Amino acid sequence: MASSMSSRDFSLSVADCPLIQVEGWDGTLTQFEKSVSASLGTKLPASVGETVRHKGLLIIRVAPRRLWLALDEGTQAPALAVDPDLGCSVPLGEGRVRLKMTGPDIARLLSGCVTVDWHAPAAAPGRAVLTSFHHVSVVFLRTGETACELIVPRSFARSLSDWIADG
Amino acid sequence: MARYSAFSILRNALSGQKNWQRAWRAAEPKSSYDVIVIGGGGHGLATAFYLAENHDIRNVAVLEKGYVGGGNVGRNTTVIRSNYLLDGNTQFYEFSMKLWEDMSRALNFNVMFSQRGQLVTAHSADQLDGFSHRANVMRLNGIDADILDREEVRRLVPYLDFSDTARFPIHGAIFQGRAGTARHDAVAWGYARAADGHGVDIIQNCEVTGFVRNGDRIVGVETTKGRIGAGKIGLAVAGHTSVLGTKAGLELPIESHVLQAFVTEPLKPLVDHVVAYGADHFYVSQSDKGGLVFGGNLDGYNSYAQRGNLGVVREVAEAAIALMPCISRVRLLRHWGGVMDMTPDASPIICPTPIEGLYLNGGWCYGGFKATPASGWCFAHTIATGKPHPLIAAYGLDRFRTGHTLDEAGVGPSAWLQ
Amino acid sequence: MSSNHKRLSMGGRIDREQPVEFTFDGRKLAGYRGDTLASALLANGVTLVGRSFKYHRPRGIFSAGPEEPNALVTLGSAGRREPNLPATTLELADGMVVESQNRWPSLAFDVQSVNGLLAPFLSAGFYYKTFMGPTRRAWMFYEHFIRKAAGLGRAGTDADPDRYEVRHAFADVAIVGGGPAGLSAARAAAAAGARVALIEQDFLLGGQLLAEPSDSAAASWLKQAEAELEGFETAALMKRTAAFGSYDGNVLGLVEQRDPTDPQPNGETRQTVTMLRARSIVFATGAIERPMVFSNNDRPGVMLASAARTYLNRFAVLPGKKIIVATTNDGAWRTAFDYAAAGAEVTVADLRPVPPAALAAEAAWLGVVVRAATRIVDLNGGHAVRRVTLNGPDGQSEAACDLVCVSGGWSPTVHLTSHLGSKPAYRDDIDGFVPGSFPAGRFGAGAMMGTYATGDAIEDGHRAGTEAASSCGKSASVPAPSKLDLDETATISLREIPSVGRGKAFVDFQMDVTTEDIELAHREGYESVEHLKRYTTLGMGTDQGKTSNFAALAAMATLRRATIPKTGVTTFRPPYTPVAIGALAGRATGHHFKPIRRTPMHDWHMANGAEMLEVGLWMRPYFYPQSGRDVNDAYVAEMRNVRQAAGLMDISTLGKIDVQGPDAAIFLDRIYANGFAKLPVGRARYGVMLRDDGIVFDDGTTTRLAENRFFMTTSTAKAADVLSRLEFLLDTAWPDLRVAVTSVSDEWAAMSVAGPNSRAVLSAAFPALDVSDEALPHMGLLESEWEGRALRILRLSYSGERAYEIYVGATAGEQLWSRLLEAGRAFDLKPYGVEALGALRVEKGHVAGPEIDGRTTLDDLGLGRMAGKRSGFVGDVLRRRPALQAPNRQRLVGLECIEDGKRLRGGAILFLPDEKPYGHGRGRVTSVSFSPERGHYVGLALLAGDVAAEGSEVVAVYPMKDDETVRARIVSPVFLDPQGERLHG
Amino acid sequence: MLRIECPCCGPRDHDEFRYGGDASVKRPAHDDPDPEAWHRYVYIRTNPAGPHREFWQHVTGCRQWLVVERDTRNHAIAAVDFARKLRARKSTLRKSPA
Ligand SMILES: Cc1cc2nc3c(=O)[nH]c(=O)nc-3n(C[C@H](O)[C@H](O)[C@H](O)COP(=O)(O)OP(=O)(O)OC[C@H]3O[C@@H](n4cnc5c(N)ncnc54)[C@H](O)[C@@H]3O)c2cc1C
Ligand SMILES: NC(=O)c1ccc[n+]([C@@H]2O[C@H](COP(=O)([O-])OP(=O)(O)OC[C@H]3O[C@@H](n4cnc5c(N)ncnc54)[C@H](O)[C@@H]3O)[C@@H](O)[C@H]2O)c1
Ligand SMILES: Cc1cc2nc3c(=O)[nH]c(=O)nc-3n(C[C@H](O)[C@H](O)[C@H](O)COP(=O)(O)O)c2cc1C
Ligand SMILES: [Zn+2]
Repeated sequence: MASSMSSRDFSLSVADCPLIQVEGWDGTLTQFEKSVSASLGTKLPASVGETVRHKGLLIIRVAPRRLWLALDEGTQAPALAVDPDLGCSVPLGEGRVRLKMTGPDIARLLSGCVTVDWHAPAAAPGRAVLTSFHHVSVVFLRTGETACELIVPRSFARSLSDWIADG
Repeated sequence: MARYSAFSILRNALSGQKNWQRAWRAAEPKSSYDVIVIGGGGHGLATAFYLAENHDIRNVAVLEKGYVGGGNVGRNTTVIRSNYLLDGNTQFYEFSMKLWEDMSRALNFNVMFSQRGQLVTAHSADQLDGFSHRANVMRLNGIDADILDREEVRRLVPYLDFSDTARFPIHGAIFQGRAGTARHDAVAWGYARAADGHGVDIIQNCEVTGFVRNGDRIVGVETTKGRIGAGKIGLAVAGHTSVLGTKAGLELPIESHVLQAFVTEPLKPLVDHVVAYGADHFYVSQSDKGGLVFGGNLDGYNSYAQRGNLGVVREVAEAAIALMPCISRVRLLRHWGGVMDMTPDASPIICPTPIEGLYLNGGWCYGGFKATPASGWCFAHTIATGKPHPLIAAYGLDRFRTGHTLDEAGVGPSAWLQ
Repeated sequence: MSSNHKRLSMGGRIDREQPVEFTFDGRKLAGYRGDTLASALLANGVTLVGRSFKYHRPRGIFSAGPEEPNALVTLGSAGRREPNLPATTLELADGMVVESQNRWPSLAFDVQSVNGLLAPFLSAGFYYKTFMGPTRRAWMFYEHFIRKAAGLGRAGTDADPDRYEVRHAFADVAIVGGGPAGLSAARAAAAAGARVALIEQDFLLGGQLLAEPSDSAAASWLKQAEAELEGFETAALMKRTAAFGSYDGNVLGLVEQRDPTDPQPNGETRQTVTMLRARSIVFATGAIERPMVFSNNDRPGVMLASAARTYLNRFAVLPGKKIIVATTNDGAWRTAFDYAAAGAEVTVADLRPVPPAALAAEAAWLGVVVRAATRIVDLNGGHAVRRVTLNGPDGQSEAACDLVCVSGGWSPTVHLTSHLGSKPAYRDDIDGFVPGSFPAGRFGAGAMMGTYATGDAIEDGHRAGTEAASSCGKSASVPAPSKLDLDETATISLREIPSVGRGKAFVDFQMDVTTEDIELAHREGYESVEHLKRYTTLGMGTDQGKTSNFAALAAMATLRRATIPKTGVTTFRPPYTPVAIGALAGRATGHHFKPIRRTPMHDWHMANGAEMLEVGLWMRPYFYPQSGRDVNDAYVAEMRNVRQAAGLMDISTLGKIDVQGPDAAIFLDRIYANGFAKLPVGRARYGVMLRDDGIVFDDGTTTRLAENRFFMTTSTAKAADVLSRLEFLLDTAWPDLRVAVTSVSDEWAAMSVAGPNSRAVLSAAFPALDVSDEALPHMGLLESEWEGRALRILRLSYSGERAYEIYVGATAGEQLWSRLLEAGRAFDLKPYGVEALGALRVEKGHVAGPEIDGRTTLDDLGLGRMAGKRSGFVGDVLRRRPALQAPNRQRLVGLECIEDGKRLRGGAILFLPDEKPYGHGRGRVTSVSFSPERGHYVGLALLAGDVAAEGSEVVAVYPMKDDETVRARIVSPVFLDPQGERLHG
Repeated sequence: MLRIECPCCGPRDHDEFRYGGDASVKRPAHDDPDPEAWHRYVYIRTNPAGPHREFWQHVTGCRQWLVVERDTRNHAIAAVDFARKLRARKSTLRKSPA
């Protein structure tokens, strides 16, 4: 899926969302995170909502023991061998879609979609906010001063992008 | 007690309304009563009335912590229907319907029981099958019921959304012509006045704060107006059942949740029936004053606060517009909440309790207004005879232990979590 | 009548450069930008604006704000028709079409005003005492007329063409009210470094300052304050925005009207509801003036003193030249002075024995006649006032007048601060109620706290703003606000005892509640304020008694010989001012009411004309028209094709859950009634989950992908509930189990290929894969890749035919779907919809939604053997409860219609052939289908175990189809291939 | 709206959460055969008018099940924590002697 709409200096584009989820078991989390960060070759976001960018890879902590590894278009999936005694991984990229939005009026537009405080530190560029959009779970990514993305379930993507487009 | 009638109104009009008496005496507690009913809501007052009327037990007091009718009876959306599916519910609610049909005259108080008919929309063939099942059971129990197709619904309520932008198109509806509404306050006042006429003491601003025991028997109550002795005690405090139940040492399968209700500005007649949306949580009727009275779903968390939150207000408004786009510009005038005694199978509990002398009437969830007369009738019988009235045989406390639950919706315990 | 003949030639806050035209009851009238409808009507000399609720008495304009009880009008027409709008809050816009309401045939001549003559009979609550006979249903007859008479405006029945928004907003400090107190609070908070939202319902900031002359010190203070605020880009000034409700978590509900005067491109949002989450809130909502109670005090031409002053100074309208100011306090004197200065002939009737000397002096200087210890007892006038009867030390006297300004004191606007349940507290010194208590993060300032004098209000606002800011950590030092002293003398008001002559004296104007009604309520024992309200409908109108409630409860207090605080107030509820339901719904209307969930193959279904069906939020193919002209034709044809050749079904809506971890098998063993620990890798198993109470919760198949990894499917409807339940058990009950559960419902496109030709279809579609029965036996799994996406083929059957469930990465779903159809063409592969799917499973005796209805157990569904001797799984203990084991419990059976030309129907009630069909019967038909196999209708039913012997007969009764009865034979629920050869053949 | 401070996501409207009811009732061990224990767990509630420990799942956020202590009379929230953490703490308590 890759379509887009553009209007009064606002643009919305819809793209696929290659994505892997890794999760560590309670109790052995530190070893798990060590091994993950070793095999990714970067540190991991410390708390939920933090993200780390690394070689076309966006690492988002979506829960205390859960990380999402989102790949930019074209980047190869990292070779991850998760030790089953420490945790597990599951690909989620087929089922997610990225809605990318930019425009000076974006904060106002978003206020009709998600309960995110555009000006709060928790939503500052580089941050992720897990929230809901018209009853649907989404991940809000603040990508710039006047830009953001929403990672949404594929089955809802059209309904939600229609909502944004009507906004 | 002077009778109310067109004539009494004429007579008083000529004497400048100066000769009306109190609807009920401002009674202060005696030292003891044969029966004390706790809770001056619809059920408590009806119970007191039928104790006197049907069982000639007149040394009775109704203790109300606030003002009579200030609880759920005075804040509910007043839908009265008898379209229940399950054996045990069906007969009880139909008996209640029959009592409603005669209530104004029985009480000599116009409760404005308006049998304007209730319909619930169906939005798929399967849903309509489910409704047909219900309607079949009703007919087979001698209760009026009809199934309407899309066109029949359109003829009855053309202002619903029959456009092709409807998210959940209307396939048909189930309709009960005898269903309707009544004036909530009048029900409380009517029973209070009629009970008072039989000598029942109605004591307001009298909160029960504890129970007086003699061995394992309860022989009285502590109240904000002092200790009052009682031969038997009937508990009919709806949303506060657990609070008093716990004080009495009962362990109950009840959670208190808040349900909101809404009313719009007064309008000329627009909605002539009770209309419920089968695809989501919204139902509406128009009060005789002209306000659209509507409701939706529980707020969804335990609450003893008689108020809800903005999230549900919005959800209900969304559902309202989905069903009736024409009320978009009609303005919400007021919204409030009531504290509901929710049971795990959404059916009530009326029965003697393990504690001698204490009888329980509660667990009415959001459906107890329609039950008011039958509940009072059967509870009075149960208190008077010590044995459950046949119509409430299914409403015992032990049903959860035995598995004889009556789950109309089939959502199971903690239904309100879904 | 010359238009605007009551308009002064100069002054006011109207823009004389911008005339505005509108119509009232068809009359063309003109005003200016900056007018409200009310000020424009007054300027045009229109005094009669509405009719009251019960007696249809003529009413005029009483206030200058949302507290207006009388001047309610209807705006617009068709889908834009909007009833019950207070003229005092309508910002005048060009082309407004305004109608008066609750009158027939016309405003000036209203037939129902005869109700006035009937008044003696229509006392409070009269309807409770009559209309009870002669027949049982008599009320239905009377109600018809009562409903017609009641109600105010008429609503339209067309859909609303306009657009609404709901927005989410955040602020450090929200300030409700843009009067002097609010303005200085906002300034203080912003200066302290807080992000501020200032919320004002009016289209101008200033509050009561707008009632001051437009060239006064107050006006320049206001100008400066506004300029200062606009200087902070961290301060949002939200005009035309009412805070309608105050909710938990410091959330305010706001509704903003768009500026009606600036021409909007179509499709612009008419109203926006904002949910504002503030860290702290300052309430600076001011105070509302009270009327006085005397005979005929409701006539057009009687007006609140502060409102009269607002019309004079803000709108440059002089509604009267000969005016009486009746007051209990100092404030109203300023109205007298300004009117005198504007050239009106003014008399002040002050209830107090000795009005303050300073005021008396100024009055003398301005030629204002002062009558101390004097009150109005009666008023003469029809559509406009003519005369009042005054009663003072020197007895009764009459005074001609064309405007009567009243002030019975002030009531602080404590609505919002009461919404969370804190009862307001009575303050003797101001004879009014102020907020009871403030939870953390909430503050009050100005008149709403009883701080009336402007100078004090400004300082109070400054204090509150500073505190509010520091309570959320913003405490930069703030310079003091510039002062403003309007030399208002303190407002000591004397409680007015209603004085009633012969005509009715109104307390609640809109609901037509009079002093007599209050006496009657008291006499009949409805003496609690809540009973008083409900019995008389006091305060239940569109204005919610903003002006009237205090006078009413004061009157009741007197009757009860109780103090005001003991008598108490009724409960304040949201909304503060009425809110359009459409605004609360925002954009979630039409197809946006709920989000639409589409499968990866959705576009194909649409392109191929499938009839679609809403299933929860999902859209699913119901049937394909190419199979038959209607659903009944189509599903049978689609069934036949599955049984004879092969069918393709989109099953992507199934819930799918990835279950992983060292303890995954143990976990599944606990949550399923049947065991999974021993399930070999590469094999699937049908599983059933129970609720804790032992009732069946959901079913589906779970496949073991690896030692530690399972792939679970759930029903479409229960997907979300099942996942939350699993997470609940892992987080709260068994945190020691190392298991991760993740929804992968969106990850996979899922389709089922069913029918004798299904294997052939697969080998054609996947030439590279070995789909032989050896490689892929029944309940087997084949994992591979297709077009670079993961591929899972499960050999499962729901239809009873040899069948395969194919799962592929969602992005390749539509592509694979087409590929299969193409490869299947040679084998008559055709798509089928949910109706056929349902029919196929009925024929095979598989239970689904209608049987798993939240009341049935494993045994009821004939699945008891699945659990066998197992224990320790969810629901195991309570499913053993006696009632759930009773022999006469309804169990699953099959039914076969044995009457030619008749059919079974879902929802039919079952009786024994010899018994009278009455009551609840022995069971019911749950699902039916025409069976091409059997050539007649078959069905599944739940039937009492003690009469469910196979071979015996029952009668299916269906009153809804004119009492249709159908004889049926009880058979095994498996109508098709009991040995399951087709699965393998 | 109730604003619930999720320990890992921060303060959110309560409609981002799924309510899970009374958290003070103790779920019997999965293999506990005692019907009375299960009856109490599934049905019996103290339903206090006052402080109430209850489960909420941050279902549109981190999906963690939380235990919230809230006053049912005024919705004032005194404490929020992960159900797992409390559970863990409890089980250690149970292990410790005495
Ligand atoms: C918003 C809402 C909508 C509803 N809609 C409908 C509907 O459409 N149809 C329907 O059938 N039902 C409806 N219901 C349910 C119905 O209102 C209730 O089930 C029913 O009123 C409960 O019985 P009651 O009238 O006796 O309760 P209440 O009127 O609540 O009576 C209980 C009384 O006990 C008093 N009390 C409590 N504790 C004490 C104490 N310690 N001492 C003394 N007195 C005490 C209370 O003050 C109260 O007055 C609705 C309820 C609500 C809240
Ligand atoms: N003369 C008297 O006796 C007397 C008595 C009371 C008040 N006053 C005057 O009142 C003023 C007090 O200043 P203040 O700022 O406290 O009150 P104010 O009346 O000047 O300002 C209150 C503002 O709040 C707004 N408001 C109220 N509820 C609102 C809501 N829910 N949403 C949005 N806006 C809302 C009103 O529109 C108004 O603009 C002084 O000017 C004083 O002279 C005089
Ligand atoms: C059927 C019904 C109709 C109502 N109509 C109105 C109305 O027209 N105007 C109004 O202000 N309130 C109306 N109310 C709401 C009451 O004013 C009040 O809010 C409700 O009974 C709850 O009481 P409380 O708000 O004092 O807690 C109505 C309530 C009910 C149950
Ligand atoms: Zn969270």
